[in-house]
Amino acid sequence: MQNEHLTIAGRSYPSRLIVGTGKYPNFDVMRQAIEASGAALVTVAVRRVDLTKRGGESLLDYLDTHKVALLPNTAGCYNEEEAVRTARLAREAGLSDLIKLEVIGDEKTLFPDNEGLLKATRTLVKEGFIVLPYTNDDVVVSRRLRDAGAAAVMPLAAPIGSGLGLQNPANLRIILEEIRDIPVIVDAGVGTASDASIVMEMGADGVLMNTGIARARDPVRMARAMRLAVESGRLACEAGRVPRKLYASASSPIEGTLR
Amino acid sequence: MQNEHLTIAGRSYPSRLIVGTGKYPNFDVMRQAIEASGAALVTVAVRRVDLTKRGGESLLDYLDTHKVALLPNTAGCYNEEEAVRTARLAREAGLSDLIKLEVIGDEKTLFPDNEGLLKATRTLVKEGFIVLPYTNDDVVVSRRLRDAGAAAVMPLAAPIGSGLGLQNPANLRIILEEIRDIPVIVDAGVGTASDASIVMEMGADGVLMNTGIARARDPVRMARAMRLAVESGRLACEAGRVPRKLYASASSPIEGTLR
Amino acid sequence: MQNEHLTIAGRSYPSRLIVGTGKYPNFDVMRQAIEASGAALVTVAVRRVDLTKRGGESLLDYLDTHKVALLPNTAGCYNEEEAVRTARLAREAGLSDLIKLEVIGDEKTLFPDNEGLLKATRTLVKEGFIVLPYTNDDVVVSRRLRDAGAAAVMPLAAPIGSGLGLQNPANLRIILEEIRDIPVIVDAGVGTASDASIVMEMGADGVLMNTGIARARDPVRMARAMRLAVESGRLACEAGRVPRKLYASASSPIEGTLR
Amino acid sequence: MQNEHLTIAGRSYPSRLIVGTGKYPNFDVMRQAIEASGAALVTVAVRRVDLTKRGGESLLDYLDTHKVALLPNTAGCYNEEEAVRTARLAREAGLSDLIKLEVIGDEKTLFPDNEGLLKATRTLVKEGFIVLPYTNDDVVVSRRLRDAGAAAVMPLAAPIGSGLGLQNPANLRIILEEIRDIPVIVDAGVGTASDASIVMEMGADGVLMNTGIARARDPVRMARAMRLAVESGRLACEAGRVPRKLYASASSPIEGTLR
Amino acid sequence: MTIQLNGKGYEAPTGITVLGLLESIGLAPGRAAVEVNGRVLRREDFRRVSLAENDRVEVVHFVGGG
Amino acid sequence: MTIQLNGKGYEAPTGITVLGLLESIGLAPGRAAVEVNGRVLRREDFRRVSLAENDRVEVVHFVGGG
Amino acid sequence: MTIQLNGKGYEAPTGITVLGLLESIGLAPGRAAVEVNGRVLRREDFRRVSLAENDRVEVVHFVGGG
Amino acid sequence: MTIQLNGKGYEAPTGITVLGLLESIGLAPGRAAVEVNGRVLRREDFRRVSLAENDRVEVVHFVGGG
Repeated sequence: MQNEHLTIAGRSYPSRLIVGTGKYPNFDVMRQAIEASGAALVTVAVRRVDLTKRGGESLLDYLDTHKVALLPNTAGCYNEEEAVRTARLAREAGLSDLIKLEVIGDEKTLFPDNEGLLKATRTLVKEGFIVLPYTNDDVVVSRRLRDAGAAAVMPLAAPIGSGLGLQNPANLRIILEEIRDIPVIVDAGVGTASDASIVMEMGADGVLMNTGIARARDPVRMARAMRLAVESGRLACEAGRVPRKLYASASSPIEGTLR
Repeated sequence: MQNEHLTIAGRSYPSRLIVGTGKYPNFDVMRQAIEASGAALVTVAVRRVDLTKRGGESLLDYLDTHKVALLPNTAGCYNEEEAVRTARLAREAGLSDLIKLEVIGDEKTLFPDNEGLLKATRTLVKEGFIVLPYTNDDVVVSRRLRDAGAAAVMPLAAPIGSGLGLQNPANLRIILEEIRDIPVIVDAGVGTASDASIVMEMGADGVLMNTGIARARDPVRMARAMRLAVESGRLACEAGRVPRKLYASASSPIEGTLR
Repeated sequence: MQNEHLTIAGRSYPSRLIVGTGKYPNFDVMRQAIEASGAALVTVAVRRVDLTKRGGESLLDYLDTHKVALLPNTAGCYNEEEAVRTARLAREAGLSDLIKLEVIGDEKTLFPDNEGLLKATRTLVKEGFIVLPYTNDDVVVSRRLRDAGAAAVMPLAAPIGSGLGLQNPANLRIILEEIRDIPVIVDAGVGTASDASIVMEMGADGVLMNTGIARARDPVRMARAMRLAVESGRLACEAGRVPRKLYASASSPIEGTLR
Repeated sequence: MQNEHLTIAGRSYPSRLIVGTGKYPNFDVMRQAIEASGAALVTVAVRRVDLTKRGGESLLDYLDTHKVALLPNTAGCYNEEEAVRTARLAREAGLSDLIKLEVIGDEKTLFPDNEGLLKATRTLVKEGFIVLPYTNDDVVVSRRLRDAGAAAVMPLAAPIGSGLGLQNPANLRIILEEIRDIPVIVDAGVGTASDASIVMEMGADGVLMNTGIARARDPVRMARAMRLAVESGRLACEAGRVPRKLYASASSPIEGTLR
Repeated sequence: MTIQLNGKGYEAPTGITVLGLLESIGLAPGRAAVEVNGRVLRREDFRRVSLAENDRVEVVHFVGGG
Repeated sequence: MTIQLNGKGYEAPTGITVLGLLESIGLAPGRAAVEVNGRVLRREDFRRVSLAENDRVEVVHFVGGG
Repeated sequence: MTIQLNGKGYEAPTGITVLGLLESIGLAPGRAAVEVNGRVLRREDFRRVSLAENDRVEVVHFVGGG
Repeated sequence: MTIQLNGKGYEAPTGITVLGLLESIGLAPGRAAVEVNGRVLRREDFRRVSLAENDRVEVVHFVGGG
């Protein structure tokens, strides 16, 4: 395990934390939070230009694309066709092959439609995209995504924006044991710093989050917390934790006490 | 909440992490780990000099007491008298009034004897000690320790050296709501980085640990992880986490999707 | 909610507990355990007759099919074709349309291949089967199985035979809120009695288990425990539990105490 | 382990469930719930007679003391003296030596004052009482209560009336391993049926509850659920559960599948 | 005479026994316990013990509790 | 003639029916299901259907499973 | 002529190029992607491609998202 | 003379001071604490206090602990 860099499809990013750009109080807070997070990859959504609002500020005015690479998503797509179409538009808008692929299967949970996701992954891989699919914690699906050419798999910790933290450690552990040749990036559901360290300690290669930072009371401070949490969790994973025991083990020597 | 400093009895320490000095592979690893941890307070035990081993290396040769203050403990004491006697010797050995007070009630769990602990606290407070009592997660006892003049209360997360992490979040939450005038420092049971961030996120003022670092596969790296975890947890506490919800909340806007 | 009966495809079974017939020490223990469990539906597997072992005892000698209905499974099938073929054979062997449909996607976890499962469900529903598909805790898949005509959905609590109990309560809760017109039967992963009551309390319509009973030290006693656990969980669900609170609420009146 | 009877100080009670008599909608529901619970011991509080309400119904009119024995408590007592005085009055009121001893140390949590509890236990044991002390989950205190002559120890699962269920399984496990000569009865905090089965499965000798039944939407039904839960948990404990594993273990044979 | 009954002043006939007091307040003696001036009485003594001016008397019984 | 029975070669009299086969291997017809060349037979056809050289025959029954 | 721009009717000069359209709606061409009749255009083609009556045109850009 | 040093008999010159004792066992006085007959000494008294036959002396220092 190497600490600081996250390598996706041969490109190395100097942070294991990927952050979103949605739901901030304003663009300025977003800019500061992204800087505090240390993220080198930031997700963006693809949406129709609103013709009724001309000349307003644009997201890209607040992102220093020399420092952070854009990772467009296909959020809001409910089938293969929409997702593929959105990915193609994203490629032209950003001049990059990276795509965070979402094919949503349910409006209330925003859980993925894994069947559509697999099809879209196959199509986009053939077109040369670097596909990072958002999926749930199903090792069967993760393996198929990998076999379909995904550059990483991105299982959720909990529903998008729920802030629940990792709901099924057993399933994540199983995925981490099975998927060893491409990164496993936990995407969605992180609510606070320890939620991020927990998945990094288990061996995840990275964490992607948006709401947990953007909707915190103080997003910039939470971004710093998340940065440290991801680093901390990674270090702890590498350092090899002590085993768990039901009973105590003294830290101070037993010999030489006064009696 | 102020982030970086931990104030005990009017003295300010530039780290919220307190680390022990026991159970390291050797003194050199200990020295490096303490430095990596950023701790400003380190615990030491008081033991009889071993007359059969003259001229060996001494713990203090490896501690830079200009950078870290010593916090002697009364580990291994099973009643008030032993603990008070050990505290008095510690004061002469270290020329400082700080004492981590342990009165142990059970050999297998190293859980405290709270009755003896309270008595020893009262005695030592009268003698001018700054008493930091190690106790369990019982709010009734914590309040009495505070009322007896303890400079902080130090409830355990789990048995000493067990690495189990916080076992009873409800009890810690109750203590944190009740004890607001002196620091609450979680002492014992931390196994990995997220264990430390979890208690800091809940509002603990500090964390004390030994085994979690000293017995990690790579203690120096784990020390760094713990430093970041404590900072991260504190920041997250201050930043105000998002609420937990069962269902999802989209991070990307719903308007403007292609359909 | 009605307590005792489980209704599947218009047929009513006088127990909400479904038990397996595999992995018992011997047929006699199995027979006693099934009786102790009170189950009205028992699963069986379909396997080639072993021509080298003539005249041995047969499973059916130990099942009183006047008391329990057989629910053949397609365990061991790794694709739609195998599962459909096995289901058809099962129908002829048992002269019943009930089928517990398994399409396995992974040997180590025995997690389902949901894509194959959906296809096999559609095929078998057309052929008149009453299809009870074993699946994971993915609400998107559960809804599609229902829409494909499944007579129930059977999400797992944890991997088959793992004994871990419910790993993701949030996901089960979501499925229970969404799937209201056909039964939700939790299948697999139950390790002890409380694991069964927990899912029943959440509102599951039934529980299916095998290893938890068959491999207990005393299978007959565990079968009785499971029977009571399912009844108990169902009753508690209907009775409406008290809300959770962090602080106490006295059970004895405060007025009239001696002071 | 013997299933059905709970033996305290040489007397045998035909149920491991002890229930309270407070907080019911009315006496009639209470009477039915107690009957449904199967309890053989019911707790009652000791309070001043209200001189302004003459001739009203009395609790005892609704308790069949041929079927259930009374276990008076010292709820609401905040020190040794109050508790001892209340116990002595209870003995005269009920003509029985049984006392559920409570010495409360905190109004919000109703957590015990263990120091006062120990003193009161010693006093009452000398006076011939059969003392069942309500305490927290501290093995050091439990051992001292036993050594002081308590007839059982009654650690809490969670704050009285909180409905949180067992908060610290490690601490209960430690108590159960240490206290083997007198019963360990889990008292307080049970919210629903599985909460009761969980502690019974761990090896508790009994469970005492009040709010969980009395304040359920349907107390009588919840009482029945609790009765089955206690029996179920006890049976599961005796039956010896399967070990937990991360991965699956097939219930159906692997040989003989169609391929 | 006036006694302190359950914390409040109470007028009772001079020399009344505990049993008499219980009857006067409508309480079956088999369901109450009585403390006089801090000392708990045995039930068989209710008939025998007379109360005096200013006695502090507590009369308790069982109520619902957990 | 030789048929493939449950994946292995098996010698059977020419023209044997499925019912005859089941009897010859000691199996009650009410407890087995039979597939011949990939097609599942109805139980009432066991008596009627004759097997031919090289037929692939699967005979299955219920065993313990979960 | 009328085109369908982002799902709504939009009046544009006959024969306008995609680049012209972007300019007319005040959008920097480097920050938008354009789909015409379901086909995504390469950015270097914005100058070259002219629009015709009833063309369905989608103009998208990046917004905040997660 | 013989003193009890850390629980064991120890031969020391008659009238030795605590400081002398520490030197004889090779211990820097700044790193030890000393108890004589159950009373903890101030460090500044090491030079002044002489030991007598059978004195119970405890010499402690800091070691690694948690």
